[in-house]
This record gives sequence, structure tokens and C-alpha cells, in this order.
Amino acid sequence: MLSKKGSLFWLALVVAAVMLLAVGCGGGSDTAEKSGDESGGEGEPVIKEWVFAADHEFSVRPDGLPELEKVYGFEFDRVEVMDLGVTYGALKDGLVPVAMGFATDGRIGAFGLVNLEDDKHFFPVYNPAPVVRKEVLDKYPEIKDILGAIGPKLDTETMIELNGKVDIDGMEPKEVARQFLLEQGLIDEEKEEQTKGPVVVGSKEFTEQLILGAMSVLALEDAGFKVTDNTGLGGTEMARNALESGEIDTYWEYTGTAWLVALGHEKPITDSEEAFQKVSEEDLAKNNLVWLSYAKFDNTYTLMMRKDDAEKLGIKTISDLARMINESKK
Amino acid sequence: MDFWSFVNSRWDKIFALTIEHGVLILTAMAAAIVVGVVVGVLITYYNPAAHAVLYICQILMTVPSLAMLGLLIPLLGIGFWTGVVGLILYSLLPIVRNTYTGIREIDPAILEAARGMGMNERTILLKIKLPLALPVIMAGIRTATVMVVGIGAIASYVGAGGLGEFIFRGISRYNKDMILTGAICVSVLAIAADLILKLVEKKASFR
Amino acid sequence: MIKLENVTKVFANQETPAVKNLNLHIKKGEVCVLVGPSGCGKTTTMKMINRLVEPTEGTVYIDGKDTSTVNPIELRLNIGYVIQEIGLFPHLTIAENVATVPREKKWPAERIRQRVEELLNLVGLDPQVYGNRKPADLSGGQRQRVGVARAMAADPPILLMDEPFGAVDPITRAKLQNEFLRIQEQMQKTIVFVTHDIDEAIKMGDKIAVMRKGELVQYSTPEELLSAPANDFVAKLVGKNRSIKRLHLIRVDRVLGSNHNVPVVKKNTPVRKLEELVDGSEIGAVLVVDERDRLLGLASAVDIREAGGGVAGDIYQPLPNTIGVGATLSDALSVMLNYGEGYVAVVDKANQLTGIITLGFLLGLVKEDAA
Amino acid sequence: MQLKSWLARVAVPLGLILAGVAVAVYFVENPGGAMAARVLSYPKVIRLINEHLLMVVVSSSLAIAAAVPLGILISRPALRVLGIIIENIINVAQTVPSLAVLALFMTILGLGFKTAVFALWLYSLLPILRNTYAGIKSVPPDVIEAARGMGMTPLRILTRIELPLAYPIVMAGIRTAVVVNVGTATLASFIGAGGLGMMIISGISVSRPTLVLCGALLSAIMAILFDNVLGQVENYLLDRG
Repeated sequence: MLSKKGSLFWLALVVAAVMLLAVGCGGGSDTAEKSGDESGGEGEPVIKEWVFAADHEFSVRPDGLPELEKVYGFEFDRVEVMDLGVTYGALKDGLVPVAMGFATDGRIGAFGLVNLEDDKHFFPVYNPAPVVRKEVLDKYPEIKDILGAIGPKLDTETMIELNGKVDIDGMEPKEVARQFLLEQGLIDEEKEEQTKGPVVVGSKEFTEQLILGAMSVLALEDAGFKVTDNTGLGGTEMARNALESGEIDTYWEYTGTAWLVALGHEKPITDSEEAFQKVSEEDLAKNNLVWLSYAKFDNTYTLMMRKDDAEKLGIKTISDLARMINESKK
Repeated sequence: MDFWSFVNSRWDKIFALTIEHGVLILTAMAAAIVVGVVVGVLITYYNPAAHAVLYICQILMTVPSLAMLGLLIPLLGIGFWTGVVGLILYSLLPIVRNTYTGIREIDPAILEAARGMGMNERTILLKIKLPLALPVIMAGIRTATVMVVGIGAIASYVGAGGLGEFIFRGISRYNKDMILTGAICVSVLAIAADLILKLVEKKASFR
Repeated sequence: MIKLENVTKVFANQETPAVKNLNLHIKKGEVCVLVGPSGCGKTTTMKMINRLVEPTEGTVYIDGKDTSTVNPIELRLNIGYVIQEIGLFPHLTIAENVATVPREKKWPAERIRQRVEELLNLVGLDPQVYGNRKPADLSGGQRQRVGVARAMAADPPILLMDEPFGAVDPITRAKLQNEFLRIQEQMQKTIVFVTHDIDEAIKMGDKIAVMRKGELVQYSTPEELLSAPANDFVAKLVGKNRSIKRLHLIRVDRVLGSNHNVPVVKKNTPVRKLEELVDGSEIGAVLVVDERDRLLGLASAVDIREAGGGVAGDIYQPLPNTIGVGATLSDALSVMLNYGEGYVAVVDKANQLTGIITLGFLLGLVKEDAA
Repeated sequence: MQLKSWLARVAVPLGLILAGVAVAVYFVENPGGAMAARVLSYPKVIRLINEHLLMVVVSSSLAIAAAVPLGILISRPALRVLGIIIENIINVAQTVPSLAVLALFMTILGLGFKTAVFALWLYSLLPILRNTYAGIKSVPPDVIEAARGMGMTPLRILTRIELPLAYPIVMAGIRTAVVVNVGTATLASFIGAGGLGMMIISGISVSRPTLVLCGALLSAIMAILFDNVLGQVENYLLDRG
């Protein structure tokens, strides 16, 4: 019995050593083996499996993936769910052929990716605006002008550039925000004495939100407020809950997100001005929250592909993509 | 070299987040020690409760930290305190268990002698039981602290701040330097806590 | 001093009582040994005295006071307590251990310090050397000494000892027993002593309470126990060689009295008077003591006859074969055998003559048993 | 008698599996809103459980297969120095948070399942390796001395003395590693490896407690199940000598 065990043990040892080697190599080869979407032999890109990279929120939101597939009438072969922001890398590295992203993300240009046009106007508009609790605004009416001045200066190109400075060049969001505000003359170099406040500024946890949050912080500080920096709170509901419960006083929310997620409407709005009006009215009445001037850029969701893939396959819009996927399934 | 330039350009942030992480851990551990020791002491007086409590603590440990923190959000909102409560729940098991066993493993002769000499239960607890169980309790606190420093990184996800922010932002931005910075700081914090508590533990030992 | 009246203890979850209707009266200054096989209820009985165990029925009186009316903490603070495992507090120094009860009683620090020193000296541990050590640094015997010192710290009139020497090796045990007897001689505490070792009981006890299955079988002096066991159980417990055991276990001071016929004279007694006395002497000699009863020596019939005149102080010869009061009868026998004499004088610490043991008396004892 | 003890053995794991199924069915039937329902569908829940199981089983078994022999190897007297060095490395490495390990390998190896398995493998390697080493080192030297004195070969000493004596400690390491692994695997969803973490993270990010609760319960049940099964394996092997 025991001697049998002894030989069994040596066998196990050998097997284990082999396994160890295998795992070592397997792990190493992980990047090399991309999920079957490499170009075919004749330079004609063949995507064997239509895998889609999405973050957790997008994969379940009513205006997210499930509805998108319904409207365009197609279905991805597989969905890889991952952290927000990782999708760009996943697409760039060839792990997936299609990924979800935000229209203003700096990495789109830098990674050689393209946005697919939302030709059926599925995605609602997402213009961000500072949302402030009314009590705070009543106490400090000047906040309306301080924070309201920022939005109109931000168009899509500007925002992509700012985002790129963080995500590509590795600058700190706060530094990017400071540079921009200084250039625009919204703040000055002098250090103000912080006599008012405190005001708690929040943001969600992704680059654009961090920059916008930093802008609020800097602008308020410049106007002599003592500011508690609570930016980087996580997802939408987390920031929203924090605002409604008074844990934070202000953060930048997107009109479309508020309309669908926070206010619980099912039907998205596709016009920026309309969305802003409706959202600010309802939020004031229901939640005592005030929406200040919204930014010019529309950071809606977008579907992205690698530029060369898209060009070779002739995909420009989401409808093109849907057609291509449906054909591949036949 | 990339890494060092990254670290060099962010000393203030690294410092601030490390402090934040430390405060998170200290707050959680302070509360966990009070709660854990009190619970651990109480259950030594009633055995059936002890088994139940220890079992519950053990179950708590099997809940993934991410899920535990997530479940606290509907109750506590997001932010520092959610992280603190989550970390408290995780550190309870080692502290409660070690307090319990530390006291239970005291030579019954010592307690009988104390009782026979006319010491009242309060004095016995404060002067005999707790000092004798202290090395074991300290070991539990050390285990809990090292563990909680690591879990604290995940607590950033629910807005508790701390070094996890480096890691989460690093993931989002695919930034190895950032993740590495977070990881190293957390490790250093854990090792430092371990060393300090080891020292305290040695001091607490009466032999 | 301590009185147990119809005391019964039934533990929860047990049908048979651990102690059944027990009556026991322990006098002040007495060492009462509770002896019996394990599970006979001796420890339970002892613990009912300091209320570590509450009697189910019956009453325990101390100095005539019902103990159930006294706060148990108060009660225990005035009863010393020593257990086999000693239970020294390992995190405290020896001095702190001994100071436990005085501290609980809130004595002033200086008084505590003095008391601790006094006690450590009493049990033969140098306070300078051992005071600041931890229990782990001490040998088993030393720890047991500290345990005794700790129990006596607040000078309680009563001491409860549960197999206090049970965990040490036989040689150390004998040493501790002798030391304890010496201390008790000075302290005169009322002591309840639990042991399962009948030899220890006979050696230590003024009174022995033999217990069996929760009941008191015999309560008597060691001599009575050996000479007249109440029943087979006691006889068996005491063992077959009772007579030899008596020699081994019974201390000479317990049998001293009018058991011999040896005259004792002061040193200024005229020789002439000795002549009359020596005739009636069992050993053919008289013992001579000084004015404070300290033994000087003996004067044999021959010495007396040859002297013709003078006082006893002039003619006595020093007596080499004496033994102390703590010695056993067998010690006495071996001294007699060593010196080839049929007697041995017993003296106390101050060399005062307390009695004499003769071979005839020892033979008588053995014969008694054989009968 | 035989049947009874067999039933007793199977009862707990079976109960846990049933509890898991009950949890899954309950939450799929009561998803608590349309948003949560998108994750809480039978095929999706089954897929997530499968992914999670696969991740844990593959990484854990590979970790056991690698760490136990390695632990034995570094406990050989000839490699004493190496053993001490590795022991210290493990102690330091264990303080690196699991999230960071996953994240770091994501930046090195890329996203996805294999990266997650590799990171989990590496992370659960540590406690098993440490316990194997510590377990063998805890065998009293005089026991080995005695065995050597009786003329046993080093191999026999290893298989008949050291391993049986170290066995409980090794198993404790394995159990800890696996339970921790189940929890750590929930983090793998951050790097696109799926598993129950997907449910939990989605639930947190859109504030749907049912999703978090379902994911938490399922992964906790999985951890307890693994612990129980490993405990039984431990006892079974112990009984057989």
C-alpha cells in the first residue's frame, strides 16, 4: 500500500512538473493567441467570431447592449465583459473585433480605432452638465456662474484632446483640467483664500469624469471655496446616490444617463436641448437638483472597430456591422 | 525607468493615497478590535453561541470581498464608511476566533485559583484572562490587519479611497506603472503593519 | 471553626449526589485531611467551604456563621486556596502572584511589599532572587511553595489545599510536606487538605476524614485510623502492613505521653534522689534537663551508684541519640538500632525534651495490630 | 452502515449544490427589475457559474500540482538556503493584493480568461507552497533522525514519515488557497474573464442589489462546497493511511 503510494507520488511529481511548464508557456502565449479574428490569407480580413467587449454597466443598461442588438437586429456571437476603459486596449490588441466606448475618449484616435456611426440614432444624447444640490446653490448662488461657465467651452474635439492627454500622455486629470481652465481664462494662477464652503465635488470613475470633476474643484477653489475632492466614485448610480443623499454637493452628469437611469424613463431623447430641458425640470421638481449649462460635446456611447478592419470590411455604420454579422451566421 | 519617472512625478498623490489607505485600515481595525474582542469574550461564557458566532464569521469570510462591499452599498451608500464596515466584517473572524481560543486555552487551574482566591469575575477577566490571552489575540489582530490591507485595495471600488484607486485607474488606463505603484504601496503597508504588530505581539507575550 | 451540617451536593445532569448528607466539624488550628479514591467527593466537599461549589442542601458554618449569607468573594478573600495545578498567573511575577489577595483587599503598597518578602522567606525562597521572576522560571517544587505563600498572603485563618503536593516528584514532595508541617507549627492555621494518598493523609493530618462515594466513612485521628479502621474499606485503604505503616507515618509527637516509664530530672536534683527513681526506670537510667527543660543527657544506674553524692548536673553523660518532634516512629526505631539502645529521646527545636520513645512501646504498637 | 456513512458524506455537498441551484432559480425568477434580468437568465447564470468553476478548478489544480512538489523540493536539506529564500519571497508576495496581481498580468499578458487563470494560479501557489514547506519543516528532527537510524532511505523517509506528518498542514494550505481563489476569481471580471464577478460588478455599477446578492451567495456557496469536499478528501485519505 505504502510503496504503491510512493510510486504514485513520483508519478504526480512528474505530471506536476510538466503541468508547471505547460502553464508557464500557456500564460506566456496568451497575448499571441488572439480570439480568432486575425486576417485571413488573401489580405481579406475574416472575422471568425464576432466578440464584443463591453463594460459591466453597458452590458445591462436598458439603453445598452441588449436594446442596441434589438434595434439593429443582430446579435454578437459572444460578449466579453470587462472593466470600463479596458475595452479600448482589448480592441487595439486584437482580442475583440468590436468594442464599446465613449465618443470622446482620447484613445480612439491614438489607438487607430474608429467610431461606427449610429445611423439609427439608437444612443441617446449624453451632454454632461454640472448638477448641484439646490440647498447648496441657494446658499452660494455664485456657483451657478462659476460652474456654468465651463460647459460651453467644451466641444467634442476639445474633450477628445483632453482625454487623450490623460489616457495617452499619462498626465494627471487635475493637471489637464488646470491647463485648460487657465487657457480659457476661467481661473488664474493666484491662490485664493478659501473662505466659503465646504463644497463636496464628486465624479464617476473614468477619465472624462475625473477631468470634469477636477475642473469643478479648481474653478470653485479659484472662487474662494473650500472644496472636498471626492472624485472617482465608481459608476453612475454610485455618484447619483451620493448626490441625492448629500454625500457630495455636485458632479457632472450626462443628460441621457440621468433621464434613463436616475429618473427611470424608458424612452431615450435624441435632441440635446430637449434632453437638458426635460431632465433639469424633472430633477429640480423631484430631487431638488439644479442642472447648470451643459457642455457642447455629446459623450454618447459608441461602437468602435480597428480602423483597418473597418476599412477593409467596409463598415462605417452600426447597420453595416449588423449586416456583416448576420451574413457571417448564415 | 519609466516606472521611476511615474513614481517621481506623483509623490504627493502616492503619499496622500497611502495615508488614506492607512486611515481606512486603522479605522476599520480599531472598530474590529473593539467589536471582535468584546464578542470573543462574550462567547466564552456561552458555548453554543460561540459555535454559532464562529460559524457565521467563517461564512462571512467566504463571501468575496467585492460582493460584500457591493452588498453594503444599498445599506450604507458609497464611500469611506462602506469600506470600513466591509473591512470590519472581514477582520472579525481572526480576532473573534483568537480571542475565544486565547481565553479558552488558559489553564483552568489558573482560573480556579483566581476564583478560589476571591477575585471577582471582572477582575479575573481584566487582570487574568485578557492579559493571558493577549499574545493570541494580538496574533489574530496581526492576521486580520495584513489581510485587510489587501482587501482595502478593493474597497476603493465603492468609493472608500486608498491605494486601490491606483490599481483601478491603472486597469482602466491599461497603465502598468500605476498598478505597480498601487501594488507596491499596499505591500509595503502590509509588511510594515505586520512588522509593527509582530513587535507588539512580542511585547505582549509574557514568557 | 468549620462546620458542615447535613451537606449534600447533587450536580446538574447527575443522578447520584457527589456528596451525601455530610457532617464534619473541624476545630481551629487543626489539619483536617479529606482522603478517598477519586470521585469520592472530597474535592467537592472542600469547594463547598469557599463556595466554589454551592451545596444543594445543608449548611456550612465558619466561626458559627452560615457561609451562604456571606458574599462569596468576601468569603474567599479570607480563605487561602492551594490547588494541585497551583494555578500561578504566568504573566505576573512571583511577587505579584503572592500579592494578589492583599491587592484585592487594597492593602497599602508598603505593607504588601513587606508581607510578600516575609512570606517568600517563610517558604524558603529568597525574595531578592525570586521576587521578580516569572513562574515559568521556577521548578515545580518552587512553584508549589509560591502557591502556598500566595494562599497565605492575607493571613487567612483558613487554608484549603487540594492535593497541593500531587504534581511533584516523591523526593520534592517529602521535602515540601516537612516544610509545610514546620510552617503550620508556626502558623497554626485551620487547614482542610484533600489528598488521595493515604500515606500523605496520615503524615499531614491531625484528623482524617475518609470518604467514599460522597459519604464520610470514618473521621478520626491518624492513630485511630491505623489501629481501628471503621470497616473493610478503610482497612483496605490503609493497607495490609498497618503496623509498619504506623511506624513509617506516625510522627513521634503524636504518641508522646505517658507511654513510658523513664524519669526526667532537673540538673540540680540531688543524686541521692536519683537512686530511688532509677530503679523504676524502664531503661535503667534517668534523663537530665536544665532549668528550661533543655535536654542535657542521661545518668545511668551505674553512674548514680558510683557518684555517691552531688547533683544530677554533675554526673550526666551527653546523649547522642535524640530525634526531633517531626520524625516518624520508624526514624525513632532506626536511631535505636543504630545506637544499640532501647530508647530514644524526642526534643523540639529548642532542644527541649518533649518525650521519649522506647522499644517496648514500639513493639507494643506492632503487637496491637497483629492481634 | 456503509451506506449510512456514505450518505452522510454526500449530504453536505449535495445540500450545498441544491442551495446553489435554489439561489440561482430564485434570482432568475425574481430578478428585481428588467436591468438585472439581463444578467439573471438561466443560460447566462449557468455560463457565469461555469466560467467561475473552470477558472477556480483549473488554476487551483495546477497550483496544487506545481506547489506541492516544489514545496517538497525546497524542503530538501540540500536546498536549505533556497528554501529559506523562497519562503521569504512568498511572505512578501502574499501581501500583494490579488486585484493588483490580476491587473498586472493583464498589462503583461493581455485580457481574458487565460490571464485570469494564470494570475489565480500564481496567487494560490503561494499558500500551498508555503504550507507544504512549513509542514515538512515542522516534522521534528529527532523523528527523521530515528528513521535514518533505522536505515530508511531518504525517499522512504519522505514518503513514509515526512509527507504523512506534513499532510494536514499541506491540506490546510490547499483549502485556504481554494477558498480564497473562489473569492479572487470574482475580480477576474475586471479584466474580461467573466465568472460570477461579472454579476457582482454589474450589480454594483448599476445599483442592482439582487445581482450582487446572487453573485455573492453563489460564490460563497461555491467556496464552502470546495472547502467541504476538500475536507472530506482530506479525511478519506487520512483514514486510508
